[in-house]
Amino acid sequence: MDLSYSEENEEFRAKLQEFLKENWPLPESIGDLKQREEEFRRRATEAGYMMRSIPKEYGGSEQPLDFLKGEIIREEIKKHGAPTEVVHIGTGRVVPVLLQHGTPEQKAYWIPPTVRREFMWCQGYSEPNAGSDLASLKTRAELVGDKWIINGQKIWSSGAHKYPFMVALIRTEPEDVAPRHKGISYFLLDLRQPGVEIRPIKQISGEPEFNEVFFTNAEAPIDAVVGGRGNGWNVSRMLLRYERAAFSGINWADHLIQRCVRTAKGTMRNGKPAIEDPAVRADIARLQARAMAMRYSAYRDMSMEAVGEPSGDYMMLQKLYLTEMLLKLDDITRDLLADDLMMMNPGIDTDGLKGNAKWVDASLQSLKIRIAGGSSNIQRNIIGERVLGLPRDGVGVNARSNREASK
Amino acid sequence: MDLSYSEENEEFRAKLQEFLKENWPLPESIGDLKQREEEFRRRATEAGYMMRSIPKEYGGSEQPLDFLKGEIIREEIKKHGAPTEVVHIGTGRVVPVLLQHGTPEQKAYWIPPTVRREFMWCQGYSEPNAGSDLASLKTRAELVGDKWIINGQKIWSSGAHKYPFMVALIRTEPEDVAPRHKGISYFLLDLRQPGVEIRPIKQISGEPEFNEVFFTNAEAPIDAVVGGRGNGWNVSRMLLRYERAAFSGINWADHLIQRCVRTAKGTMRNGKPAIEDPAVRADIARLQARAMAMRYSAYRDMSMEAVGEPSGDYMMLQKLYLTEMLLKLDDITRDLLADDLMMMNPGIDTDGLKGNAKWVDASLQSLKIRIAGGSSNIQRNIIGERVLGLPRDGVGVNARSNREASK
Amino acid sequence: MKFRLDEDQQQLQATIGKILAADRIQPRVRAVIDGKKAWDEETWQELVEFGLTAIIVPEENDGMGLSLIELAICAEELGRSTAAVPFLGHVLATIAIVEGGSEEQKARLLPGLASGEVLGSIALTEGNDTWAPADWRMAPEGTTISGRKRNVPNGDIAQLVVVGIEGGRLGVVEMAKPGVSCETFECLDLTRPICSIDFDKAEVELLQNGPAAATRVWDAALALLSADAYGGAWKITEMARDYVQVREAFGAKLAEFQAIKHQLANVVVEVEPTRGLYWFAAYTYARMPEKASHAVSLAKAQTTEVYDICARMCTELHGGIGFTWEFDAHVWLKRAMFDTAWGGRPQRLFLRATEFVDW
Amino acid sequence: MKFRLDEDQQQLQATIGKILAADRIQPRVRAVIDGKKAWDEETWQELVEFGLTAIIVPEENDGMGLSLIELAICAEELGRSTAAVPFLGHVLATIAIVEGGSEEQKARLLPGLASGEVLGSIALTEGNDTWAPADWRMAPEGTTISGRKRNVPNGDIAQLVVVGIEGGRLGVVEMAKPGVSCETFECLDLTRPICSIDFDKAEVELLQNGPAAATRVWDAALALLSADAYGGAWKITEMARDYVQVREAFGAKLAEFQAIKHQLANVVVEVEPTRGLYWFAAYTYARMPEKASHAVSLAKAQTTEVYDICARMCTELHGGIGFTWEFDAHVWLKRAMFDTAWGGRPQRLFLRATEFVDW
Repeated sequence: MDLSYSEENEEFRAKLQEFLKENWPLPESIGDLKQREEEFRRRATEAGYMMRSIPKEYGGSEQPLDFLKGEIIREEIKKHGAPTEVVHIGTGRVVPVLLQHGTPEQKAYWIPPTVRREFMWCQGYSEPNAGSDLASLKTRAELVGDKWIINGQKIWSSGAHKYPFMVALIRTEPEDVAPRHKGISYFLLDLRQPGVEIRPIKQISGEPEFNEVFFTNAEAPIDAVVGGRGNGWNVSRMLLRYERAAFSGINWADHLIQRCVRTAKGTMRNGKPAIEDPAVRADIARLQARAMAMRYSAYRDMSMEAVGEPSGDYMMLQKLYLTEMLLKLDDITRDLLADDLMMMNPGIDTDGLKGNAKWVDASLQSLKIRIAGGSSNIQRNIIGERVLGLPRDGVGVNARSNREASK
Repeated sequence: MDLSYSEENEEFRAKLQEFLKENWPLPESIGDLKQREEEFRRRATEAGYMMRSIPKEYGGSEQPLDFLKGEIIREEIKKHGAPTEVVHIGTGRVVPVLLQHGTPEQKAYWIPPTVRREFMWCQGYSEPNAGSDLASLKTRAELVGDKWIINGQKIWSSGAHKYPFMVALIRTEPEDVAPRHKGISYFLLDLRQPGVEIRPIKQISGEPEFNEVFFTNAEAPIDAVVGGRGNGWNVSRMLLRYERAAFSGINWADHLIQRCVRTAKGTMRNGKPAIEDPAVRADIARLQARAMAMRYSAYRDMSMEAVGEPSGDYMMLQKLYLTEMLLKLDDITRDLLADDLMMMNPGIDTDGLKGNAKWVDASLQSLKIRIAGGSSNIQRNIIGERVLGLPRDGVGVNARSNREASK
Repeated sequence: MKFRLDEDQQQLQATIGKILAADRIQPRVRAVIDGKKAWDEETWQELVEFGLTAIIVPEENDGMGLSLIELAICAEELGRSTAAVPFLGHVLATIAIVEGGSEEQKARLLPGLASGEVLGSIALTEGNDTWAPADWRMAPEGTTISGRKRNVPNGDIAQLVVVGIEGGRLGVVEMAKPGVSCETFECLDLTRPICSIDFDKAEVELLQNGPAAATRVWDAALALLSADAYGGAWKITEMARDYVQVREAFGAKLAEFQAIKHQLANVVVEVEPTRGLYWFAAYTYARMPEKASHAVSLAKAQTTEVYDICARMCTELHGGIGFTWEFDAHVWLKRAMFDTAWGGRPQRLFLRATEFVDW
Repeated sequence: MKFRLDEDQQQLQATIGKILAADRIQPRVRAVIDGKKAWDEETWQELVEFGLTAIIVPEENDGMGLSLIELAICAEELGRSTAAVPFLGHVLATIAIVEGGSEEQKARLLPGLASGEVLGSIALTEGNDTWAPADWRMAPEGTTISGRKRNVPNGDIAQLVVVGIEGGRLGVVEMAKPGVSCETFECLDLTRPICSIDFDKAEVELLQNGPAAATRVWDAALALLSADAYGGAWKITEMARDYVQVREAFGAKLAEFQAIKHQLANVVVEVEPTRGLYWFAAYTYARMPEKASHAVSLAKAQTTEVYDICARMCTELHGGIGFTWEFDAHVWLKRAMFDTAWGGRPQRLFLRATEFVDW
């Protein structure tokens, strides 16, 4: 075991610090803030600090996978106050899939503008009757001549109201193909066409984020499918291994704990800051233990993977573990908020200002986390089956196929 | 709504107080303590304060069901320090079943000695492969001439090592009778015979309480079956409505909370009694809220039942609700116990004496409560199905019979 | 002992239940949620006509002379329906005057509140969990008060507000008088919007019977919120129960999955017993006042915490649809969050309850 | 950065795992549980021969000169096997001398402990959660001490005991000397029996390096108990996993019931991440001592609390059999309860962790 940074890593850090000193802030002559930020990101990519997993020919910096360097970059950029790499579905999901499964033409066409954030992406997986059970999706694409004609409806597409491109799972083969998920293909779609109608869905926080997307004879070129017809299930389930994925949840948890401490410092209880209450302190320490467990479990997994050792099942559990932690955090912050829980933006009221503004929203969002990306019950099924080797569900289609298989 | 005692009730209480004053303590001339206690119980029964639901001809006092009077009796006897009615399986389960389903001969034979506690009872329901799933039990009785010949094995019989009689569920009809529970009969057995072997099972607390009971051509007279052949399932599931049933759990909860308060008073933390710690106080108050919810939910049910109103589903939930409360109590007391948790009897060590002796045992017993008498998962199934009207399980025999029914 | 609703009370609950039937009320709640109306005046008028505002007012002051038990039964139905009406503030202002007013004050102020002609509200906390009368710092100067009160329910439409004053006293302020201004916010629970009221040398009329009445008002609030929580919790549980029997995934109804069934069973196990608890809270307030502060504190803390957990679980059981504005689950969820916060957070009230025990 | 076991450590774990294989150890544990033996001397001898007691001892004192990381790996395997050996007290006594002894003291005392010739134990708490060096009240008079120490693991068979003394100092007492007596109790965890030791003017040798060493000993205890908890928790989870795949009810394997599957999944979600936590705790102790007290406190509190919940759930999943003495589940359950209590209850340690943050 060795958690210290190697000499090479310390040199990497020193060079990065130098780069940051030289390149941020940039002179105002370069343009407005946004332009300066973009220029910084361009330089950071060129220097190998951003877009690290993307080949140079497609606009990335093509660096070997190194989660520790990823952490160093995050730490130093944050410390320096420079613009961070923008994480979006394009670079986070579409590009890795294209790199692994795309044709050279597909890569050349889609990746560079996605890296430059000229192509921005939303996701079209769920349908009104296919939420957790994606294999039952019904949106269809039929090949007519050299075009796909698409009909159906997607739902819960975050950002479809502002992003022009969608990565979607669509049924291209007959519905009686068994198993059911075999008939699905992985599509890259341009939503800017008459056959596509987008209706925003307001969230319970009052903000729009989700959308319904209706396809009525929408079109896509024949090469809109990545990874081959009927192979969409496998393509979309590709394990994403890029430096930031494992730690984004953990870093977020650490950040929230720090914010919770600040709120507890700013909240008076019986004439004393709440952070001095032993019960509050112990509660926050409980969160810290969980964040620590997450971080070092992830380090362990990554370290073992790096040398080809079987790394265990931690990554499969992290989402549920994080979800539980956020629930406990919510309990603590709501008790600290007290009256302020009743306002969407308590920070507005100067009397109540104690950095609370985002906790009410966080409390509502914590529900979304439990639902989105596979509900907690689905996660528990997966853990029961894959980690513990327990039998598949005895109810529903899986049960039926199990029963048929055992006949 | 009226929680006050009526005038009649207050008169009842006054008469009871007078009775207690006259009859306890009894003069030593009557005999040793045990004899005096028995004499007191005999007199209390005669006066209508004990064995209230049992007809006079069988040794009871034959009083109308009145849960409020039941509470008054409990309160006053406790206040006076007199001997309480002994609750046991005989009067609690066997006698009510006999009163409803027994023949006149069965009643006359079994009830009076059971009321006098000359016949003491254990229960033989579970089998090694029929725990939660009682309908699958395999112990068989065959009628040979005018005798039942019994073969099989029962398990988890509390007290079988000291009580001579067993109330048992035994299969008397062919196993392919459908539904499966139709072939089961309700037996009253005398265990004092060569065909019965009893092996005690030690609990995890180290105490014996359970037993395995093996039947090898054991015998029972033809009239050992109560309620008719194949009707045992219904007989055993008869709703028990006697005055103490609803409140024993609630009174126990109140008692435990009081004991928890005493422990918190006797436990020093940072030089102060733990009961002065706001977090400890609030935690115990949470228990109190639950105990209060239980008490007044039961009062509501009883009051509505008394006038024939549909009383809701509370009684079906109480066991799980109580179980959850005991878990929370366990969390609190274990934190108070601190080091003393490591000794089975911390009270022995005079340094550690703070009335803790029973909490370690209680902590172990709280597990038994979750398992015994139908596991919590079975309770949840029942609540889901009967209270919420959700469909029956999609797995196992119920699923199979559902599927067959829907064909 | 009869711990049940008598025939009059059953009748009352049935009638209120009819006024507040989901098919009548939900479209009106939706109009408020979507910002088409500020509040549900139509339903309020129906409730006023039925006599909701007169229940707790003594007969000699043109009221029905009933107790908090009857009012709590109505609060349960309001919680169930999520009706966007100014019930909470109005009845608490009324109770403040019933409990705290002199005969003359009662005779003058109560008839208007009983008839619904005057809309009242209540201003207790000064922020940061200062719901207890002992925490109020707003002091009168002569016959005026100055300062800010927070979390006043429907304060923007009230004509009269009862204000908690230093030393646990209560005072009546007419909102239309000079020196009173109301600041509104983006509220979490849009069916019960709260606002802050600023007083700048505003004229105040002190109620005769101070601190004891103030505690009674707080206690009444806790009992009524308990009832609201029970009503809301059962309703959203029913919604989830119905949904899981219709919605399918993996070729089966959600309800056929044991995990779903058990999650709902766990909810019911927590929710059902809180009815006895809120009944007892209202009962002690009405009939055993010496036990009220203890009982209402435990009841409010417990029922609202359960409502919150229940609303979250039931929202989650609806999947993605539960997280949309268009679907109604969030209306209950946010009322649950309001119920936990208004009048004191659960942890505070569990602790308050221990002031009345001999530990 | 490499947060993995190197080849030597993997080898160590595998070898210890073989010595402690369930089919070898369980019958021996059973003999102790059933009172046929006081403790498992056979396994202890095998472990001593393997070198377990030498791991943490510096090479110059006839030890292996390895770190707490290696010792914690062994503790995980001991926790997994529930072996009834006097590991905890012995290695903590050893660590106390490693950390606190002068060169002369180390040279004199450590070889016997490293070879296992001398059995040591540790006496910290004086009862009622006084595990912290600052809480110790036992004061020396000249070269003797008097008073009672509690919860000394295997104190009845130890020859040497390191005692925590007022001011956070540590002293060595030979159990055979006059003025030392040991009281045994009916213990919850029969694999690690504890006793009280009474000192009556018993001769004590103070270790040179006091308070800092005392904190190190406490921290080492917390890290080792974390490892024990992780090992035990995974093992009982595996037992439950195997049981539900065999046991049938209602015509199906228990594992086919989704509620059962999810209960086990919830257990795994809690247990698996505590491995990274105990690794980090042991790592900080060995390599980043300035972070150790914080990390070991969080790790001990969290892993043992999880172990306890896990052991309860897994025992419950076994149904009635899980509640019998003959079935082994309770051995893990009681070790879990011991792990939560020894060295400080979770709530106390979560609070201790906050002494080392800037909140």
